Amino acid sequence: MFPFISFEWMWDMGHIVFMGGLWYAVSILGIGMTYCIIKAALDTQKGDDGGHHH
Amino acid sequence: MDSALIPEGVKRCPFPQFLTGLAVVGAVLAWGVFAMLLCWLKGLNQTNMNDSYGFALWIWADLAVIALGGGAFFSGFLKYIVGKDELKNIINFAVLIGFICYSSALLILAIDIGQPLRGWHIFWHANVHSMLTEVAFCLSCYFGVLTIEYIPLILENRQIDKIPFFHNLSHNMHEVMAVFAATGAFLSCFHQGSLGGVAGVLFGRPFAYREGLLVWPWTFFLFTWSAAAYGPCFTIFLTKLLEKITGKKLVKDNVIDLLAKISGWMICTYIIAKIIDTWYWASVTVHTRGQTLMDFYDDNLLYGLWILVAEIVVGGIFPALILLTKKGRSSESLLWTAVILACLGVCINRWVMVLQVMAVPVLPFEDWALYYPSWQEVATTILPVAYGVILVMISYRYLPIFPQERELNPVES
Amino acid sequence: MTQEHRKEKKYGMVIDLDKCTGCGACMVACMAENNVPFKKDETDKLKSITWIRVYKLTNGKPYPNEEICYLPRPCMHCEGHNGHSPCVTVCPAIATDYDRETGIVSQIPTRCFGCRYCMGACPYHARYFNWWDPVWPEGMEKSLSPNVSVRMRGVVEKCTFCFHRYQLASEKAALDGRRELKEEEYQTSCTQACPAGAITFGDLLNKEHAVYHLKKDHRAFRLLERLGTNPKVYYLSSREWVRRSGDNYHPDEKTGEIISHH
Amino acid sequence: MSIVDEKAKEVDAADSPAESHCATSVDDGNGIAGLTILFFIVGFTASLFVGWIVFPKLLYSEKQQPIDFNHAMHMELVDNGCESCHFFRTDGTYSGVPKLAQCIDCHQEVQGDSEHEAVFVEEYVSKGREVPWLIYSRQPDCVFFSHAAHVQLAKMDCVTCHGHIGESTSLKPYEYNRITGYSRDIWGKELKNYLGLKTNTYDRMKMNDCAYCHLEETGRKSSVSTEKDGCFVCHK
Amino acid sequence: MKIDRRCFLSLGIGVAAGTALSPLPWKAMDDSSIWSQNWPWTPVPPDGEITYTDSTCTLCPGGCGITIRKIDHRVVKIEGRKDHPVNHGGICVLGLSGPQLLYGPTRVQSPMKKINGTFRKISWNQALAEITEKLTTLRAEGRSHTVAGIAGSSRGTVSGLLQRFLTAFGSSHFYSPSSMEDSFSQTHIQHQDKKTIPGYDLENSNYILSFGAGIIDGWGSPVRMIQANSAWKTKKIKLVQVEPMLSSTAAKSDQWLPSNPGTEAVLALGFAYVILRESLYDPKAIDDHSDGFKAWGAHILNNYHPDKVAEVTGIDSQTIITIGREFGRAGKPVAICGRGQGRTPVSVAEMNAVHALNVLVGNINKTGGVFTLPEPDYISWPEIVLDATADSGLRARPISMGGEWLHRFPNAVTGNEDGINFLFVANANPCYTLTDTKEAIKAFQKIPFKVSFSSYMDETAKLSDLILPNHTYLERYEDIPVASGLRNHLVGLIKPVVDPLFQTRHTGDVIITMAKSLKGSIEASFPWKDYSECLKTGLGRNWNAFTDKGYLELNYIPEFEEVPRFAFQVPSEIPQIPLEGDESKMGLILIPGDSLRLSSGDIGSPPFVMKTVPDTVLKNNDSLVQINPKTAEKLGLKKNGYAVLKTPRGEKKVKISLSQGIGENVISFPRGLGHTAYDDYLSGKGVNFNELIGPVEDPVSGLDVAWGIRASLTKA
Repeated sequence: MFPFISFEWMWDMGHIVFMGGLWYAVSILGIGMTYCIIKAALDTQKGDDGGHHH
Repeated sequence: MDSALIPEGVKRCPFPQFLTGLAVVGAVLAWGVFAMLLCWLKGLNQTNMNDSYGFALWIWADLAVIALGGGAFFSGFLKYIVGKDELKNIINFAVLIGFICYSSALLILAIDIGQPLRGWHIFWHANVHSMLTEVAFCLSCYFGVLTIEYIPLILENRQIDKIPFFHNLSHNMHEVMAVFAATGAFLSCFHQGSLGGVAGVLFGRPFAYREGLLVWPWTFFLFTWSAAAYGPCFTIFLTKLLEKITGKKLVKDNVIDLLAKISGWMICTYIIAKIIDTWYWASVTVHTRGQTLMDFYDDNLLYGLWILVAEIVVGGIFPALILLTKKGRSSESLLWTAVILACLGVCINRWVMVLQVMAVPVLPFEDWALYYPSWQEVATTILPVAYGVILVMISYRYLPIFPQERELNPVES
Repeated sequence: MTQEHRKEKKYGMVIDLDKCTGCGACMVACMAENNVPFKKDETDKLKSITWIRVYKLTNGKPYPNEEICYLPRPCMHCEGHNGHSPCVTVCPAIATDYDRETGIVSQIPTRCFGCRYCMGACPYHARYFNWWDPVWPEGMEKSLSPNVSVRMRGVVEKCTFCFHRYQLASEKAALDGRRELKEEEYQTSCTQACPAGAITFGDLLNKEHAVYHLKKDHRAFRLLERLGTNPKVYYLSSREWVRRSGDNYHPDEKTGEIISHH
Repeated sequence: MSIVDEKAKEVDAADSPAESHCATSVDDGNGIAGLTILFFIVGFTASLFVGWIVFPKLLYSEKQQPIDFNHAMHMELVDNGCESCHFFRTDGTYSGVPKLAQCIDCHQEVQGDSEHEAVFVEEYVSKGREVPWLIYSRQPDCVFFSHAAHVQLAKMDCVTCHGHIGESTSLKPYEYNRITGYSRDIWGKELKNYLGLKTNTYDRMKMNDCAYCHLEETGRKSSVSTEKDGCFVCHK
Repeated sequence: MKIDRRCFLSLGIGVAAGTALSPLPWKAMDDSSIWSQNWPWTPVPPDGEITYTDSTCTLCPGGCGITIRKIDHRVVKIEGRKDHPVNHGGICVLGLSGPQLLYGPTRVQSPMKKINGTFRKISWNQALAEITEKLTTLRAEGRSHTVAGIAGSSRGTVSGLLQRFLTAFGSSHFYSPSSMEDSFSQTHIQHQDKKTIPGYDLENSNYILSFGAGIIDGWGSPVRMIQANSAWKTKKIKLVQVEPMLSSTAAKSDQWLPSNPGTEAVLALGFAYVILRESLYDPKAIDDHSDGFKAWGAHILNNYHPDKVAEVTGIDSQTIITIGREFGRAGKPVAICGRGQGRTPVSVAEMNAVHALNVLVGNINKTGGVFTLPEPDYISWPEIVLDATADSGLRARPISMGGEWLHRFPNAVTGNEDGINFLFVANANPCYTLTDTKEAIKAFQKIPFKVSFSSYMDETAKLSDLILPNHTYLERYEDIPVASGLRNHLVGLIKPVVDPLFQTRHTGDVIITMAKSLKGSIEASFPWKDYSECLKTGLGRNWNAFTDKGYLELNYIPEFEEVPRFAFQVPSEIPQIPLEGDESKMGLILIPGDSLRLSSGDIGSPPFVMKTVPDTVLKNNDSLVQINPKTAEKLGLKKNGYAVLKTPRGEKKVKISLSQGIGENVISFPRGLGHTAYDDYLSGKGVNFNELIGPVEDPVSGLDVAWGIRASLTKA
């Protein structure tokens, strides 16, 4: 699962493509959520209620 | 009693009535939980699975709910990527259904494995060549996406929304939702596909085995396609059902019509592909291995040729034809028929791709293996249904799932 | 430092069905060797762990023209294409693996988490699931061998070609400073027990081993060869209907005919 | 219905201060934020403390060896080093921890004036009971480890895996994991072992330690799934 | 500042983040997984030194050499002994399961006495004192002849000691089971008035004609027979199997002759007709070693024309002619008989008919033929000392010294005035193996005091009043004489592989102790300190060779010497043993189908053996009866449906298994099921065949030669 750490890891196409795609997706989700949370915290700090979206 | 939590401008049933409903479904849930605990504590001897049926009811249920939950990713894809903005009126519900389906699937998988405490081996010791690994990774990631998509809905609850942080968080998440949806669609394509791949790569099982493209057998693409095609039907079906139960119109006809039409086209194209696949499989793939189509259909009650007809004609061609015509979509009864048939069709497909694979003998001197589930298996399969009903009940009551509800059902004050 | 490698081997079996009497000794020899558990009722054969199972084949003709052939079926240790046997590729956690050095498909019960995908992948039904906790009547656990790990409930197990015997033989050889084993030093429990001498075991690549020659016998066939599983267990039968029972054929096809496919 | 509505109103009323609080929170935002951050830090450090310090303490339990064995002293008395007592059997298997029968030759009578020696002779030798030694390096049952392959063929030293136990004058307490039942020496004792780091080859005896050494030393890539040594090299 | 829910949320997030960054969740996850690999209720077999010990298997009469693998002091595996003349490394399912008997739950762990219907542990001293008291009283009352003994075999030192004890005590009641060998002894072979046992040199034969002998189903010494079968396959030697059903032997034979059940003797005479007609016999051998050939030959030629034989046997005349010719021309052919495992004798008429074929081709005492061997005789003991009581006891019920057929035992209890007052049972389980089991058990229960020497809680032990458990065969010394159709007799040595696990005692020792406590002439008849001394001195100069090799080969007859004379007997009108039962009421014929995958003898099948039983034989707790689909259809029976199987001796509920390997109106299921004792792995599973059949005595020999019984099947 993890390069360098997992015993099963190999630097072959299977791992690079599959795990690469996967880590890519996970990082988008992670970064996206982190962004949202931090921005929400900052917005709250600023007292901005972000407007009503519905 | 709980009116402070109920979205503004909509009417909900009295709280005691709600509680009674919860209790009834909760009892079913408790039955399922009891069966689940039995399976965990005593082991899988509680099931009727056996060495010929390593995959059985549960895996079917998994595949079926994920196919049915495909409405979430596909409508997300349509709304955020293709830009069908009308779908925003049904996407919340689609996300909720998806969330229920995927969490159920994960729960069933956790019961289904013989050593739940070692479940994490699939991640940590992953074999990237295994379709199941792909399923596990994409499934859990996509479940994460669904959670991310579901969170803003929760945050929109009247009380939670009052907290500025959550209000802002919800707002920000909506802003970047397209990115999440795109990631979700990407992941979905792969896990839906890999679920198809689970059967398709089994070259020791001619009934399941399919040739394909690169590492992916044709079933990979067929599964993704069919989930995208049939998933929306399930969304429509549940929306319609919920409208029946609540006695309210929740989504405007044009939204349903659009989704139904897209679904119709998808099913139509899918079923053509499926027919080609079946024909190619029967006349080439299987033929070179010394078998013919009829070797895989027996005169036993369960796996006669009828099941192929039911899957392709009744559960495929019929609903496709209905959904493709304006008349079919606008007739309440025809639409009902179409979505129900479609849901059955995809469920039969998943059943066939799991259980019939196990049932068909491969060694010429072996016999058909038949199986029926134990009550523990049935209970644990109903468990997620009960859980889903509860989650829908709560979400519908307290969250603004249907943006058009207020407009369609003005409350006299 | 890279040590000298062992010669590549493909351990395999040749089972002479003309000699096999269906006595079941291979099954029990295997169970006794490999700590296979048993239950009070073992009549549900779909829930009964027998790493090697003796099948009874019939020619399907009515009395008195019926013929019977017994066919012991261990794990085929399929090589598939390049070691990608049906089960190895599907295991999500690498609990089962193909070893190029020995040609043996390993199964590690402690890694396995019991998804049973491999069982679905195996067309030979050579894989068994521990539906129950393995329980021995009080005192009988004394008869268990320490050379084979007892499998816990909830995992898959299968024939290992008595790999622990390879390990033990290698240890003895190591003491003599040898890396390679002689044919007789590594034999499976079923091979050793078979009163009919129907089972021959050895390295299919080694000209000095009996299996190397036996597999070329005109009576030889393998099970479901047409699926591309590339099994390492060969069968010998002088009866055409038996050889034809080893695979699926269209009526116009000759027994043993394989249409190449990828 | 009306009752419910009334109740609903009550709840609304009760909730209204919170609403007003929300409205005011903007004013003293800094204070609230500070407190929030403080709580976060408290939770964060507390759980780090629990996870890194308290948990390992709870996880491991200590046992004393039945007899305090002096390796160093015995080493002086024997001619053949470790193999004098930890020897290979003729079939290539390894005898491991000596059985009573091996000790009896010298220890029929009490040797020296050590208290442990007296207990040994009294409790074990004269009663014919085997000593229930606690083995620091005991591996799980699924592991097949060939001492012959490592010592005879690969010419490895005992120290590589077992450390300098041969030079010890007394046995350290046996720490074992309450969940797994295995010795702590398998997993490593140092804090850095948690991160998979080690100074000496014998600091840890987990599967990865075996596997990486095998990869380095043998270079074999016979496993189709991992391109490393096959599973059955070390598993049974 | 106010602590509100935000703070707690924040705290929660902090805890979650901190925990995730600590080893706690990960280590707990890893450890819980290791825990699951190491569940305390899953046994971990302790490691130790591997050693091997040779011994002999006693679980059937086959006498295979075994090699026992031990880890320290534990038996972990039994394998075939590679350098053993009987089995050359091969072994069967039962032999392999030995450790399960040693360590199994069926062991009787100490002497047990039945008090008010339940067994209580008692001490050896108590048990022996009680026996001494009872026996002393019986003797004093002049009823010494009402003490009886049953042994699993009439050979060997333990059986010999029991027989000796009874004789010295003053009783002739010694019973042991009969088999195909006894049929052979009863044939009309004159051989210095000695009992003659057949030895088949099958490895060197070049044509095998088997009249129902389950060559690979457990006949003779099972592993040796399977090996012989393999050798025939390699050498392309033809095996012809005459049998009414497609047994494994029939299935593996080169030609199966599906004869009508019970017509084997007629068919044999049909072959004799061909040999006579075409002059394929060996005139010199017949001249030299037989009498009555002319009359017999004329009778055969007049009465056994193939067409006529075909009518009776169901084998067409052309086949009879072909096989008869092949047999006559083969050179080193051999004809054998003894249905199934050969544990049930065949009639003298049948044995004569089959043996006549061998005599005709002159293969007696010739390579590849039949050897006529004497009873194994290797033990030399001093004469028995008989006092007056013993003398009168023996006179009260005179009987031949060879003992009596076991099937007559129930009658001995019920059908005679004095009855039996005291019974010893050693290495036998008559309450399971006797046919018409229910009646046999009734007779058994009539005996006031029964002592069982069984190591296991078998049916007989369970019904006894006192159990004096013997060591198992892995814990004791004993000699195991093996005949079982071997070319030469062989005596296997069993020796202790592990120290006795429980408070058991060697039956030989117990008998010697009993004799000593009875004093007088009985004590004098047992001049040994203990059993090992008895065994050692009994074997005399053979002892060293015996212990060195682990077996003793008894080479009696050099080839071509001493061919005994055979008296050709003109067979009676139809040399067939009639079936019990009324054909008009019971239209089916039930025959046993012996299989190596079930132990049908004294020892119940251990769990491993039960695991090999196919689901067409046993499903859950039901026995399945093999029936031809046509017969089933006629009777309205469906596959896996329940039916009531009725014979004149009993009635059982069974399931239906359709089989194309069995002829119409014949049904079959194997012996070895339906145990009521032993453990949960065996008890209560299936139907005991013996309960459905009863003894039918051969008018000539008095042996029980029942080969089947009429039966009916009705849908349940």
